[in-house]
Amino acid sequence: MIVETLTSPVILFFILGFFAACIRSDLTIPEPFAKAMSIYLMAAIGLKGGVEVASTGFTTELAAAAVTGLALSFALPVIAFYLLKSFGRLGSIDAGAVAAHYGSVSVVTFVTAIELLTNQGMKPEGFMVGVMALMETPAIITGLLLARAASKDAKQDGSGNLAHEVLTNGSVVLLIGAFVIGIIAGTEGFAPVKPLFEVGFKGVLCLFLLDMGLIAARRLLQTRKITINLAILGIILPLINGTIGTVIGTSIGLDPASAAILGVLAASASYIAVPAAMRLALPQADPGIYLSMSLGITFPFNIIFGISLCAALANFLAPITG
Amino acid sequence: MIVETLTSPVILFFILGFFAACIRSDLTIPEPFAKAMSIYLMAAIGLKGGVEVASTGFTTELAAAAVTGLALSFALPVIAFYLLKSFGRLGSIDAGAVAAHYGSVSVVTFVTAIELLTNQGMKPEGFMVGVMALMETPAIITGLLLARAASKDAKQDGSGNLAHEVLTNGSVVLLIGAFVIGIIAGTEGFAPVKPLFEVGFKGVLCLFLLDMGLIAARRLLQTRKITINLAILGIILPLINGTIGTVIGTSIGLDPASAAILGVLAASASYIAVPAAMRLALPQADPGIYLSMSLGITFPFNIIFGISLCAALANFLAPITG
Amino acid sequence: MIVETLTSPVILFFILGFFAACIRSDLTIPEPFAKAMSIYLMAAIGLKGGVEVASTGFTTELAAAAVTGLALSFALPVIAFYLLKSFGRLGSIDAGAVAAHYGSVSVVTFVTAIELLTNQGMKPEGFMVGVMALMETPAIITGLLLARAASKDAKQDGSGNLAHEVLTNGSVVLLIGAFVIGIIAGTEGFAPVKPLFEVGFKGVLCLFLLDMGLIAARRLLQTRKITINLAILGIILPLINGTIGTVIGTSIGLDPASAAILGVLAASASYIAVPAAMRLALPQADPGIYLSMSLGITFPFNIIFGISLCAALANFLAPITG
Amino acid sequence: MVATVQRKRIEILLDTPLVPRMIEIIKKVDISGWSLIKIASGGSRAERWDHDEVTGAAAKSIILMIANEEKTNQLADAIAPLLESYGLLITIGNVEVVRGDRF
Amino acid sequence: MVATVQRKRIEILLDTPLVPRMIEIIKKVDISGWSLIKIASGGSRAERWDHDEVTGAAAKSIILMIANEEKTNQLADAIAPLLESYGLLITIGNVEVVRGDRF
Amino acid sequence: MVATVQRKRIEILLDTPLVPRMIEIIKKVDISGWSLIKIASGGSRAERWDHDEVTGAAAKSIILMIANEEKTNQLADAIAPLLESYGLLITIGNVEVVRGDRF
Ligand SMILES: Nc1ncnc2c1ncn2[C@@H]1O[C@H](COP(=O)(O)O)[C@@H](O)[C@H]1O
Ligand SMILES: Nc1ncnc2c1ncn2[C@@H]1O[C@H](COP(=O)(O)O)[C@@H](O)[C@H]1O
Ligand SMILES: Nc1ncnc2c1ncn2[C@@H]1O[C@H](COP(=O)(O)O)[C@@H](O)[C@H]1O
Ligand code: NA
Ligand code: NA
Ligand code: NA
Repeated sequence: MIVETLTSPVILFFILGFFAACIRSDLTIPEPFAKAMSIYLMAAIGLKGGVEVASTGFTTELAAAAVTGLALSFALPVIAFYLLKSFGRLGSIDAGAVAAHYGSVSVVTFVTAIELLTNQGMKPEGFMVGVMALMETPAIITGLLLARAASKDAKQDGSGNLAHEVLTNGSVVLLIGAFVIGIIAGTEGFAPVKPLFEVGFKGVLCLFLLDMGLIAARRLLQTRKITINLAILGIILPLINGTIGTVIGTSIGLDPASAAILGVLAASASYIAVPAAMRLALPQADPGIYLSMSLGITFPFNIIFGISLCAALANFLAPITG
Repeated sequence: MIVETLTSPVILFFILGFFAACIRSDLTIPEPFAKAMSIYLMAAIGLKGGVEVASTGFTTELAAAAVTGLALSFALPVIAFYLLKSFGRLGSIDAGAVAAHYGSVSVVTFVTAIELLTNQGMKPEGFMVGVMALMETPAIITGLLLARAASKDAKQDGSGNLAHEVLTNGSVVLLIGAFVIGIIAGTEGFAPVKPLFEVGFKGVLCLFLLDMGLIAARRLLQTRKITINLAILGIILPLINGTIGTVIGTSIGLDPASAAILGVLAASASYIAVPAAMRLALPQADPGIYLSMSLGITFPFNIIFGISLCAALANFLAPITG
Repeated sequence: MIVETLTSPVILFFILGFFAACIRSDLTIPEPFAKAMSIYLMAAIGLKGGVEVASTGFTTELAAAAVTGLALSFALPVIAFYLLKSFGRLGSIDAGAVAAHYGSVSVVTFVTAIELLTNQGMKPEGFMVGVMALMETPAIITGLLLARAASKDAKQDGSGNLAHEVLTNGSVVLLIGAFVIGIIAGTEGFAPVKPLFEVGFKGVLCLFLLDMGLIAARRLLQTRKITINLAILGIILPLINGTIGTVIGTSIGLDPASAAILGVLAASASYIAVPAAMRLALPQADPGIYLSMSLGITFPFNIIFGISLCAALANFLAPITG
Repeated sequence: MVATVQRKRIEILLDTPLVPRMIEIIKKVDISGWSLIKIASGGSRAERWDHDEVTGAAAKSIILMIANEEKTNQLADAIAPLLESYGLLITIGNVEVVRGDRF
Repeated sequence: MVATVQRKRIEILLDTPLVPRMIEIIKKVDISGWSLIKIASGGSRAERWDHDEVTGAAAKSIILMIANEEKTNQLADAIAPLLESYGLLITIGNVEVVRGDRF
Repeated sequence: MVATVQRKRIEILLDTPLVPRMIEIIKKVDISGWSLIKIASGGSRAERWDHDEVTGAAAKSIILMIANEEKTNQLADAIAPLLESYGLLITIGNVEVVRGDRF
């Protein structure tokens, strides 16, 4: 599957962006255009997920996946935190901030995974969009608690504000909002607006991943804050989390595609909702570290290898449990 | 029809935006993206209107609607002006500025109305786009004359400039330009470029209304300049103007859909061309008042209730006159 | 063909933009939106060209066209340089800078030419995209050498940097990258992302040319640096270069459509890659001159007349050589 | 060391729709040039606004100019009548300018 | 000639996500207004960043304020505890302000 | 009251394509950091330009730096040879800086 991955235009555009940044090309995607694409992609997957749920109805699988997703987002930062402190040699504040990123999820990794899996005949359930939205924020709480338990410098100021800021984060609101609109509108109501969200989707994903390639490589090239050990953790953490996610997903009875997606969600690290929250809640934590690990290492690793590995694991586990 | 309105994705996205701003989410649509969508929508409706006129030809109905539209735009600010001064307790300058907004039109309200009506089998004439373009500017002249007649502070400086600035306003030029291009190109010439303007239209309208919801609610929340009486006028003025527009539209022989659209145009208040003109021509007028009334109150009211009311009235009147 | 050209929506939008700027309308296309459209257009033509080459394979014609394109880009600035110095009365530095623009190519002129020719049943080869990418940069070298040979002020500082900056120029990397992705993905791999790049193409081109019309006319109106002689050269140079390109294209055995496109490439003047390079390599050269000639005169001339003339010439030559 | 001269750095904060009018005035005073910076958002005691609006009417910009003292005074006098109605905010600071003979 | 008064021009360079917190502090000090300018990119000895990122967490802005000396001092005191952890950069300059009674 | 120190506020207005070259020079002088602000449009007596162009060649930016006097002088000397050909506009003002030991 990795070969198929590497010849998909979606991935090739990511590689093009990464390559362009490495040869220090001045290619840039204007920031408002990138934001626009990200809004489009979130609206599209939210709507599509909601429309699917409207036609399949609420199932026990949906409930199980939702609860599992929440639990994973709360729990995964704990493992990450201890590895980041011990093997990564980070202080408690930085470790807590990075851990929160790894408990949360990356929307683009999710979308790319849906694309790659669907192309190979593995179609995940529509409700996984909702699971993703649920997984975005709990990790922030765990990350903060870990940092605060271990360090007196991580002051409590503004916790009330933070809860509000996290729950009303633009991407969370847009994803859940579009998901609910999809449920209300249903297949029929969705039909008139469908063309834009169907026709453009994969092409926009290409251009968006072109930008992500540029951003990921520039992060890596411009930072001086990533040690070898942190770089290794940027690969080990998605492997651990991806395995946990896929195994638990399979064990709660999800089909292989959805189990793989749960693995991808666990493996992915946030680069939108969590960094902004950490800048507010743990201003002493160094953004150079968490952005470089999340965007510069884990994101490319997941796009090129992680997704395929979760899919392979899910397919391997399916006959065992099924 | 209001129930159908409220389950259309277009309207649901508006509500989502409004809701997101109310819970003080940080969701924002990048400004250049919003401008791009507005340019796209205006080019699309201009082109489609022109292509339709190219195939139906110039009719007496078209001429009647154009003349009526112009007359309405000139006349409606007068009613508004006196209500704003008496019931709204505004000074002459502010009243003149607000009145100009209510005589002019809102492009997005127009587009949304076309969408909602067409979905319910009421298809307005293509030439109504041209009528809308004609209605954008006359109200500015009336509003200014009213303010100047009543106040010595509303100086005459730069009237020559103003005429130029109003007639060459970007949205007026784009709308009329695309309309003319549609007429020249005709159905056949339009065919190759049609896909973009057809496929994307309703989806773009969704995302644009998401932004309008955010803007409308933020206006309302951030201003302290709207009194209860002004808020009431923000609802009464579209009711009065919408009724006048629909009744006159029916009486000049327009089909119910087009009559309803004329009503919607009369009911709607400008938030692009007129505010910019007022900032120049009546700099003493407070933008906080006219933007909050037009964007914060009248726009949402029209989107959710006004359009349906005009349609209901046009359908009620049709058998009487027809 | 010029009549057909003038009633195509693509060209009509260009004229609308030009007209809007002439009446000093405040219509503007937000810059990030224009950049986004330019990225979209380059990705689309790169991909399509690559996919075509993937299905036709590498041919001798392709090799001949590539070599010819490179040679033209190296050679054409020489003619331009002497005309600019003698007839145009420019100093060596300005003449070298302008000459580089005329040796290089304009992506939008190329795309518009493909559109107009294809509409008239003349379909150029897919590999012409690659030829265009190759022609972007050699002219920069010639232009610099000419300026430096003739003037001691044109210092050598940063030549090493310059080679890097020119070869990694964003538009060059994107065009060649998308072209290579098209070759790797092939027709089948391209299929899923095709909708966005097909459906939107001509409509986006309309909106982009609207912006180009605005920019071209504003350049002309705002500059005071263009003499009558320079304006004449802005029309004579594309005539000379276009004739050379079309004749050579025909003589190396290209089909009439591809020969016409080679002519258009020769006739067109760069306004992205070269201006940026000149600002760095010849900072003393006046950007007011080269941008006004390239964007304000040659670009509109080519869009409205040059493309048609190259096509007519190629069709006239075809039976002679064929 | 490079020679510098003292000049005035003038900032005018104003509504974007008013910029063309202000440029006309600046040209009349014959100031050598101007540069425009967009304000992304802002607020006063009463209100808060964001640039992110479809209507440009609420957008604000800063016009930045370097000029000598004489021109600065002329400009301030030329703008004075508009101050109240246009709601302008004008600040004038001292700066050292390299290559200052141009201003 | 128009009358001017002396005021302080305060610039606070900070991470965009922290802007709302800073505005709250500014409002407490009761400064009359503020304007926000986006920074497109920047760098220090260690790192370089661009605004062009999907994640807004790395974006930076300048909050620009005009205030009298008293308010300026109050603001500086109110911000002092955040200086280190927020990584703020604050500069205060003197400017002449036309219509300065508002500040 | 918080302690402040006096530093220089340097603004270099230049063509955006030249920014990377200028950053290299700034790094050589070892100034602690820089921030870039985009200019939306501008004009001189001869011409007027807008940032809204597909070609970035006409775009302009301001590089903003805070530095101590010594570094400022070094920078001015390092840039001097480019002044004419690059068409730079450099202004240097005095500001009080909180947390000024970094510069
Ligand atoms: N006195 C000035 N104050 C502020 N900006 C200026 C000034 N003079 C020139 N500029 C800016 O520098 C650009 C180029 O000016 P010039 O080099 O004179 O053609 C102008 O378009 C303005 O953006
Ligand atoms: N003291 C100030 N410092 C900086 N900007 C200000 C100040 N006061 C007002 N502004 C800006 O000017 C705009 C309008 O202010 P006002 O005219 O007081 O409503 C505000 O939204 C701010 O962007
Ligand atoms: N001396 C300086 N002058 C202007 N901006 C600076 C300076 N130092 C730092 N910055 C800005 O502040 C950001 C963060 O700097 P630092 O906190 O040193 O990592 C940089 O990326 C610059 O945008
Ligand atoms: Na995760
Ligand atoms: Na109206
Ligand atoms: Na050429």
